[in-house]
Amino acid sequence: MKFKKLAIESMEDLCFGTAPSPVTTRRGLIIGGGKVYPELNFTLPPMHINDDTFPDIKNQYREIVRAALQRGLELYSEGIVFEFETLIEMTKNPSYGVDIVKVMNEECENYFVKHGLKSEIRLTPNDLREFERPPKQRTSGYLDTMLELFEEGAKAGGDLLSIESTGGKEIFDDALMHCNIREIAFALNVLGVRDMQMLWEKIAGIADKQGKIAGGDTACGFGNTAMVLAEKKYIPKIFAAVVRIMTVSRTIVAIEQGAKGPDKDCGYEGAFLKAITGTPISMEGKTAACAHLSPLGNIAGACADLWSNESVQNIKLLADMAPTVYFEQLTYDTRLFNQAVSSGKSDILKLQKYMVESDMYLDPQAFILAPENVIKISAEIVKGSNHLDAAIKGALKGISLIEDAVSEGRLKSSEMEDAYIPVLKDELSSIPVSEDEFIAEMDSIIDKTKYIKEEYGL
Amino acid sequence: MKFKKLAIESMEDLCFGTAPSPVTTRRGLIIGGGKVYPELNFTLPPMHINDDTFPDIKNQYREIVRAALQRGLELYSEGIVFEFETLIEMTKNPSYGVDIVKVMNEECENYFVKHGLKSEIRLTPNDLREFERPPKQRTSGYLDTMLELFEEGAKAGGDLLSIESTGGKEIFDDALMHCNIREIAFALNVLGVRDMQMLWEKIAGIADKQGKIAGGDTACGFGNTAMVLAEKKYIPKIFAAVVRIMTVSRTIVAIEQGAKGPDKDCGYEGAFLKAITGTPISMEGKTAACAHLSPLGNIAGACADLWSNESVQNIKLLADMAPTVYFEQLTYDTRLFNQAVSSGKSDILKLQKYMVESDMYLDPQAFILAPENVIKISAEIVKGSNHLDAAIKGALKGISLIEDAVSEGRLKSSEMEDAYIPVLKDELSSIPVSEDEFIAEMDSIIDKTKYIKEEYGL
Amino acid sequence: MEELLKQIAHCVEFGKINQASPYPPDLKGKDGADELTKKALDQGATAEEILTNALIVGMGKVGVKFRENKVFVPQVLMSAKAMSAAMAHLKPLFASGAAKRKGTFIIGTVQGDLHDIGKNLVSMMVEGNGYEVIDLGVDVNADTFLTEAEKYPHAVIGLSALLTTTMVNMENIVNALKEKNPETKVCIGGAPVTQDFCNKINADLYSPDPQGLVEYLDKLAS
Amino acid sequence: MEELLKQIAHCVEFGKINQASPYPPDLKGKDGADELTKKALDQGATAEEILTNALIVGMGKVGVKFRENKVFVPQVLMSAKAMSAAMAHLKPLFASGAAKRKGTFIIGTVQGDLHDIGKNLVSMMVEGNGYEVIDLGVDVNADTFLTEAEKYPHAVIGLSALLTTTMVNMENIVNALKEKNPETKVCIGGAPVTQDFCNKINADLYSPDPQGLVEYLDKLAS
Ligand code: B12
Ligand code: B12
Repeated sequence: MKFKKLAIESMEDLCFGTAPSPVTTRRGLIIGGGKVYPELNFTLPPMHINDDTFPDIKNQYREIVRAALQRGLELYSEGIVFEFETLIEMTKNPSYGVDIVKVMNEECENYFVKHGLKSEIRLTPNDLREFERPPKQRTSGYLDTMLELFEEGAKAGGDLLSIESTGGKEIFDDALMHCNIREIAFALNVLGVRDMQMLWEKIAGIADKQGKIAGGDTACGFGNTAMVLAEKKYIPKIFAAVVRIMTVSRTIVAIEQGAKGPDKDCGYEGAFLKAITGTPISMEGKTAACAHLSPLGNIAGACADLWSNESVQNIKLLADMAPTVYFEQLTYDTRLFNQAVSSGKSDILKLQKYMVESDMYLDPQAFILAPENVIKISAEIVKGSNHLDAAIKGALKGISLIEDAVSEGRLKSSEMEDAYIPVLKDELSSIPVSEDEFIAEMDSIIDKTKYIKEEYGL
Repeated sequence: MKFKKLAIESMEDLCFGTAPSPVTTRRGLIIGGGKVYPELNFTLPPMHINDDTFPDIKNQYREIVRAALQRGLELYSEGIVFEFETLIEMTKNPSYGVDIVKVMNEECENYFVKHGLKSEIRLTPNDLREFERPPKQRTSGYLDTMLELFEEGAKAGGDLLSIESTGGKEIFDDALMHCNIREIAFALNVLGVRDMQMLWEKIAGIADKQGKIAGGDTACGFGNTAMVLAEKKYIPKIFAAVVRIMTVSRTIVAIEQGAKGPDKDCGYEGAFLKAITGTPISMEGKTAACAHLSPLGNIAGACADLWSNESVQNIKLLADMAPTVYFEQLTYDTRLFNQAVSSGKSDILKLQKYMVESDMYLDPQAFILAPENVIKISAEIVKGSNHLDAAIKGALKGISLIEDAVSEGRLKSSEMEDAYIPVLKDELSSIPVSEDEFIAEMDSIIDKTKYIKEEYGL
Repeated sequence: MEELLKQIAHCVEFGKINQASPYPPDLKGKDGADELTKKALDQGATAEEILTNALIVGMGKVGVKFRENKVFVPQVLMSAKAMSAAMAHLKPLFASGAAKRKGTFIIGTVQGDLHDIGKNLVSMMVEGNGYEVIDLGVDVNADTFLTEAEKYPHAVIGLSALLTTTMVNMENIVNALKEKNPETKVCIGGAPVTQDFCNKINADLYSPDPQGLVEYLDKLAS
Repeated sequence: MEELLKQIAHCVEFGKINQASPYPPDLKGKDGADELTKKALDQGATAEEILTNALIVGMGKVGVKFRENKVFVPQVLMSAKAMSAAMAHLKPLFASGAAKRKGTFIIGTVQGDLHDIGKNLVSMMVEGNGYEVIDLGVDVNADTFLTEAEKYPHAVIGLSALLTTTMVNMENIVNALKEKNPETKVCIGGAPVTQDFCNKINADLYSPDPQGLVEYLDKLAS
């Protein structure tokens, strides 16, 4: 762990709109510089992706972006980030991905030149390596393909580079279904961390070379998978909350390797990253219900710098195409944030308080996201001697905060849920703090056909 | 005009969640009694409605309601209103409509009995009379069909009775496209008022007889049509704002005839009705973007007692079916409202201020909805000697408020827009205050093939 | 003559219907589209000439301004009225076959649907571009479309729908029309309609706005 | 014997795999599904009997608790493991034809798609209900489904997809399977899939959850 102390030490300073280290983009958006901007995400409706359909696909991306910019103009928008998260075919054939970035960028540029409307593209290639099982995290040819898309996509106008990297997922998924926190720690905080160290050095390198901004990662495939399963009542919510905390010392690696933010949406570890590193973050809450239901609708915005809808298909709603509709919703959300900003600090804290308190006592996953708890947990995380230790310290702190709140009757819970508290505590406390020791232990337990040690430099 | 003074005289008392005359429903929801509840609206995806498809349709309505109640339970919802706005076939064949109310009510009852979750159904038959052109507002057989649905639907579990009545629309639509404010006044404030007087006497009678609640009307087909056209830049926004104000003395007739509220969503005259009559109201803003874009996303909530999404098709989004997704969004919005409520009056006003100020200076339609302006305009409306006079007084006040704000540079506008200010003022001022005089004047102007005088008791 | 046609175009563009119309102020009291068209005919202009070189030109200009949000609909409607005033003089010539319109367009809102604001705008724009428009109104069933299509075998048909439960009626109507005459072109529009839906029901054109329709009609006509 | 089968069912219900398993505490040190199944066989129970009257009963109970949100997935997985331990003894008998399973179910996530959490749950539930499950994993193309379907001509096929861009691949797969053998039943599922889509591509069943699928399989099997 590179970060030894918090960039934001008091909960009063962990607010939406402002980050200690704001990021200025090519067209002049200052993310974390005082205002919250919408980050619009979208995907294709059910359809094939191939050479025949590609002209239509390109056109869909163009129209989505154009319509949002046009509506942005009508709503006096002050800035927009578009996330282009590629679908598999667009990464496998980077020229697809690059072409789409180009058309998106043309529209952004057009509205910037003609109307002064500032917008930027976050380019998020999907992590192809998981297509091979066991994945070859370092030696797979897919890695080169992904990096090619980063490089060429950056040249084409992708200004913020991000990824949802998946190192360790081959172990994580099963472990999650079994609520095996030990294997989860190994997957996230040993394998995930090592993979990100390798990967983010490369991404940050490309960003530097191309004069672009390395945005950040997210443990969506870990933390949000846990949340989605908890929403389905497949695993305990308390378990999902602990997994969330453990994603922090994984995702932070992007920043250790040079990412500057805004950290990616699709996960909620951003709040902790902001407290620890001071980088601006993208968060998603109620207005991402199109992509997944959650217990975090309001509280997720407590310290957001970008406010995202995660993803919505390009289909028609009664009013208009769904991305335009969600853009409008995000815009009104951010207007509310920014109205409080323009009224001053005490108003920011007021609005934040409503957002936080309306959710925090109804679900442990919301509870840990309350700024006071984010600060307390982050303070433990930075005490970790390594990423593994950091995760365990953070998780234990989180559990104890949850336990107190439950036992004081402040936080809603159930017997079925609470039964996991002692189990989790015991399990986590028994994980060796020494990474080497832990690696050796897991080496003897984990099925060798499932992952390739060497691909993580082990 | 029955109402001669305001039920709410100061802007500080015109707030979300609380109305001077709250409405208590069968299952114990108190609307306007302190909290804001979500009002979920939905409609079918593209499909035919006939005997073959009806079992599926019934099932869709059941599933929509069940899924929302289930999610409501998971989100600790304190109350839900479902609006069932019938599609034409369901009014033409009241048994369709009644059957749907039944299945919806079964689910509501089930969740109430098993889990104590309170929910209620607003039944809104659509106004069939417009199917005949010129419409026979009083003598049409359709009227009986509509009333049959009201009566049988109420018995089946429709507790709040509403309609979007359309008297005068046959004159209004054309007048709107021509921006002919004179004919609009005739359509809304003479014909519309007279039609509502006839219709709402009957609806309130049915509600009384069945022990149900007469909810209210909305001039959606007038005010929102104007807003949608203004959003498309087909007519000036200032014009649409004036039309909105003029809908107030039309829609208020429901309450004069015995409606108790909550006034229906799909229009924004509710804010004025609340100030004048004290009845609780349903409003829709950013979370109704699925149904129509608007310049009122946040400000619409300033004094809402129910918070609605207007309508969304039952189609699948990435997370879940669209009605479930919108229910979740509405729930988080209302959590925020209610968090402020539970922190006390000064917090209600704080949150309201953010909502109001984030929108009010960006569009004249938003501007007139700011509580201070609602009060000022309403105070003029109640001075009207009749509904027509009330509409004109209110409209002139609205224009003068807009004019001042524009000239002081507080309110965004444009030359093209502003050009309409003097024109509107002149036109409105020249309308005779005497209804008889105006009727005589219009009688000589308006094309007799378009409407039937006698059907309005003229 | 060229000057006269230009004046007519100007009257159409600014909605100067006739001598009595008060707008635009600088033409107050002067001749409008009505009088000038009569004059042009008297001076030997053909109906086609007036239609193509004056009326469509004027409507085209106001159409562009409308597309660029430089005027509101009421202004376009004034222009349409000025054009109608002029057309009143030309219609007998077209009717007698002495002159020809660009084509015929039959439009209606489909069965079960009463929304007509969009449809009316489409009518107006198509008419303003030199086509004869037959507006069947709202709540129009397949039979009525068939009957009208038989009367005007070369007409293009336009269907409008604003409800998700009525847009599905477009399919029957398209089928019925194409069965009778596979050559019939059917265009569809209205808020819930999409290109996908258009493909699915085998209609010939979907356009989100009147402009796209007019371009299509012009392509067919040329 | 009845008592023994009851005990096995109990072990499956509470995830008592074998003597060594620590859960549930009250059975600590006692025999688990593993040992008890062997014992039952030794005492002359048939494989079908054990499967139907013990294993499926135990899995059924935990399945109901899961559906009623009274247990989480890890508990169900423990039950599934206990069942597997028992099945290890029965499999040779089924393989030799000396005993018969309720049926065979082949499942995979379709080409281009790696989401398998949902698919894995489905596998587990189907297996727990007495079917042989052949799990082809993720990113499975039509050819692989065809090959496996040929190997098990009476098997029901299940397709899972979580992406809007891969669900469309289901159509090819259904077509390919049905072309080869029109009798093949194909079930589909996954978050973006709907009943409408199922109808459109001519699949035989859509179910939002494993329960619906199991009901369908049971109906086919009976
Ligand atoms: C105005 C309006 C009304 C008015 C209609 C007035 C009139 N004379 O048309 C009134 C109040 C009467 C009305 C009634 C109803 N309405 Co209505 N209405 C609207 C509203 C607010 C605006 C529609 C509009 O005029 N838009 C402006 C015009 C200019 O746009 P447009 O029609 O899309 O047309 C443009 C293009 O589409 C295109 N175009 C149109 N037609 C064609 C044709 C061709 C060939 C081409 C190429 C192009 C083309 O060009 C036009 C110009 O750019 C919409 C909301 C919305 N978001 O759209 C609801 C809406 C359409 N209505 C709705 C509903 C539910 C109804 C009712 C059933 C309500 C009820 N329960 O009573 C009734 C149904 C009446 C009926 N049988 O049709 C829903 C539809 C939901 C659904 N399931 O589909 C909507 C979406 C409102 C909502 N959000 O819930 N409505
Ligand atoms: C977990 C997850 C992942 C994990 C997958 C881990 C794994 N091993 O499965 C990871 C991180 C790897 C991942 C990757 C990606 N994902 Co993903 N992912 C999810 C997430 C969060 C949850 C899915 C899940 O497991 N649900 C829980 C299970 C239990 O539910 P289920 O799968 O629906 O299954 C149930 C039923 O559907 C049914 N069922 C399932 N299959 C079958 C089959 C039959 C026959 C029957 C009868 C029933 C049935 O029974 C199951 C049990 O009840 C969803 C979000 C969401 N809202 O669903 C996104 C989501 C599906 N992913 C998405 C995307 C975009 C991706 C990526 C492309 C992202 C990227 N750009 O990198 C990649 C694609 C990888 C690939 N090629 O497949 C999008 C899809 C958008 C789209 N266009 O369709 C979603 C919706 C997220 C979002 N909101 O944007 N993802």
